[in-house]
Amino acid sequence: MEPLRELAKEKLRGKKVIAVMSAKGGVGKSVISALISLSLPSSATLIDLDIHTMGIAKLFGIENVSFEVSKEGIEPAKIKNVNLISLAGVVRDRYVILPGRNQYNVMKELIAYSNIKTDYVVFDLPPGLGDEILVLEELTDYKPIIITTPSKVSIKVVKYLIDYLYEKNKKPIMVVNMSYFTCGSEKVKPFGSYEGDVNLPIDP
Amino acid sequence: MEPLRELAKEKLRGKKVIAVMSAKGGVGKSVISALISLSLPSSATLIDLDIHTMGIAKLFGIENVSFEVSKEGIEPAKIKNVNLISLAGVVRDRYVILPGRNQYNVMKELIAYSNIKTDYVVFDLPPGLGDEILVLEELTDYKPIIITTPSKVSIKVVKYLIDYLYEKNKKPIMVVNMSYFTCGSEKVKPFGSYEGDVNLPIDP
Amino acid sequence: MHEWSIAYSVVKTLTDNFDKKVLKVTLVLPQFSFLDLEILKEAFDELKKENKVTQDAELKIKIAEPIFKCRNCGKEFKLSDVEKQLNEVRSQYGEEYPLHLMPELFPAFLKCPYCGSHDIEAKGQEIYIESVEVEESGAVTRTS
Amino acid sequence: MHEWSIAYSVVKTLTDNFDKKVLKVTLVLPQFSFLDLEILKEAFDELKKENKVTQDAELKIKIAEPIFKCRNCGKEFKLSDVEKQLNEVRSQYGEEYPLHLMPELFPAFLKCPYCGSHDIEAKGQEIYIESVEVEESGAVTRTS
Ligand SMILES: Nc1ncnc2c1ncn2[C@@H]1O[C@H](COP(=O)(O)OP(=O)(O)O)[C@@H](O)[C@H]1O
Ligand SMILES: Nc1ncnc2c1ncn2[C@@H]1O[C@H](COP(=O)(O)OP(=O)(O)O)[C@@H](O)[C@H]1O
Ligand SMILES: [Mg+2]
Ligand SMILES: [Mg+2]
Ligand SMILES: [Mg+2]
Ligand SMILES: [Mg+2]
Ligand code: NI
Ligand code: NI
Ligand SMILES: [Zn+2]
Ligand SMILES: [Zn+2]
Repeated sequence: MEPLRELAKEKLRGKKVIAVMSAKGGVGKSVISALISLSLPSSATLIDLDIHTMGIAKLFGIENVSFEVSKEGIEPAKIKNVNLISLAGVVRDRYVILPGRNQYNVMKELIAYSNIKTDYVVFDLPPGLGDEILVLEELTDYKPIIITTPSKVSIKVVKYLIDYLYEKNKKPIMVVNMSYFTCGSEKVKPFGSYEGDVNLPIDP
Repeated sequence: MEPLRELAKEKLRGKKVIAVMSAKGGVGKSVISALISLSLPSSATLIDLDIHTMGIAKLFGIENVSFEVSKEGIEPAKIKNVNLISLAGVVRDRYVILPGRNQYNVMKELIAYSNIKTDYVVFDLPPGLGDEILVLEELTDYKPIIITTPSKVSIKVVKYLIDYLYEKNKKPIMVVNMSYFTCGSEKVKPFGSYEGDVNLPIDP
Repeated sequence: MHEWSIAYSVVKTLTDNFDKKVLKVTLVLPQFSFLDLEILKEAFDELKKENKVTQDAELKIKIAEPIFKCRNCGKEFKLSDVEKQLNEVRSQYGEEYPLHLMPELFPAFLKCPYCGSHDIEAKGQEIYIESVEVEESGAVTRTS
Repeated sequence: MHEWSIAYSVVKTLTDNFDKKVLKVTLVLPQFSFLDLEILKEAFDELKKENKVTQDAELKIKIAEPIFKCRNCGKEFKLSDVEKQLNEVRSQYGEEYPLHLMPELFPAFLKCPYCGSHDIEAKGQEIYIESVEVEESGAVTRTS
């Protein structure tokens, strides 16, 4: 029996869990997870699963702040309605090089030891098709939000993720980020054209 | 003794090995590795280590082509002076979900079983700070080229990689991609400003 | 402090998996997380009271010594071989230092003492319940 | 065809690591890569001729049967339990199919027969040299 796994499951039980994902990097997953969390109707716990870049902590400017640890676990940093959990709160601002075989357990530990009190939990995922997806699917039933840009490569890569989720009977919401920028009165589309459930401009 | 590891080392022995890297995703690693390979003075083997996105195969439009396997291993696809090796040549156009603990060995197998004949070998790395870096550093002495965009998050993330390489006594070449785009006669910098060894515009 | 979370996870795992009274539970812990066993036991003894399955359970703790292996040079080493490195991390971060809270981060903080590689493995450094003894007509041991 | 690469890697590993004549080498192979052992032996017997260390070496092959374990549901299973899945992959890709060439890709192509998860492990499915016998005054066995 693995008590940590039970604990991680328990932390997410009965919550509304959203996973912001995209097998492609640099499409705006972190920016958009932050925006989604900030715009939810009640408090949300935002958990940064990108353990190498810890981008969420950087977006909120707390990459060098140690989180408190209480009887209930790692205490999130509070920004408006967002309770933020990041590995940065444990290791601060330093590189985390990690063999693949350790990644699953680090993500599991981060979830298991966090104090998650809110109804909404938003996960910001790293790029790739690896343990971040497997760990989430083993711990909870999440709602996927897939981010892509209009670029051909990104769309093809995201297709893999959609195929995979389809196999798992999950229907994602599609967000197309960096669709266009405004140059004078024109909409310029440097990365190509593609329609999603939501289309966002460059520099929102 | 691990014969596959010996084989992978042997394949890279005496070669000029360049690793195009950045812990951050979507900064242009794949596009730039392709451009670097195409512009080298002699033939180059370009090996796509991003086993989840297989972006290089997509850039060259061969994501659904099976590579031949000869007595000397997986035969690269030839495009001008570039000999291209990608997992796409083995699995074709389908998702590759993979637990972290398998990633190192898949990359090692890809290198060990490829027919590498050229003097130059260029590796396109996935984002992150994981097995892709460890496997390369265990197999060969590579020259790092780090790609970043001018965005704050990307620069901070790339700093981790620089710190890590510094510990390993490696001095990278810095490339700043998507520095600016030209709107009329102005240089617009949507992602901020940062000077590297090389600065590239948006849409090169 | 997260010893309370670990104690809670053990109580929760027991109540979820057993109906009969648990008499004894053996928990295996990684050595280099340097968990505070007194806090852990105190927390367990506090939390176990809340239900019948665990209220009389005794917590037995085993510390698993890591055997590290470097994937770069192939050499094996022990915790004592990286003690200096470990102490530096502890003094830099204080009590709730990263490997205390998240032992699986060890390759990010420790290097092979022979070749300097971070590509190191450690066998058996996960927290797990080794065995559980429940009350039956006679006492029965279940291992998982 | 990449059996030639494997044969080459064994010859190379032996010549790099031994000075004395190798009499016998035992190679362990993963089962589900379905390597062609005749080609492998033929390739080895061809390539070993090129140097003194290996020219009289006999290649002994052991096939390691995988025991799969699912990290999602915890169940164990055998190759025969996923045979149908495996045959589908083989018929889709033909001779040089992905798990033949790169056995470590198995979680991408196989699913747990109980819960459908791709998060599966398989012990002992790496290619390795189990033992080497070299010529001494008397024959000496080295294991690595
Ligand atoms: N709509 C947008 N317009 C301009 N810049 C954006 C937009 N969305 C994201 N970015 C920038 O793009 C970069 C990548 O975004 P990020 O959220 O870190 O991507 P990911 O998490 O997918 O890797 C960051 O520098 C971010 O500030
Ligand atoms: N200088 C540039 N101008 C415009 N688009 C670019 C530029 N460099 C890269 N891109 C686009 O940005 C996206 C990410 O590039 P890619 O090479 O796939 O990044 P990475 O390999 O780092 O993830 C792709 O759609 C690519 O076409
Ligand atoms: Mg991100
Ligand atoms: Mg990953
Ligand atoms: Mg890429
Ligand atoms: Mg990775
Ligand atoms: Ni603690
Ligand atoms: Ni073959
Ligand atoms: Zn070492
Ligand atoms: Zn299963």
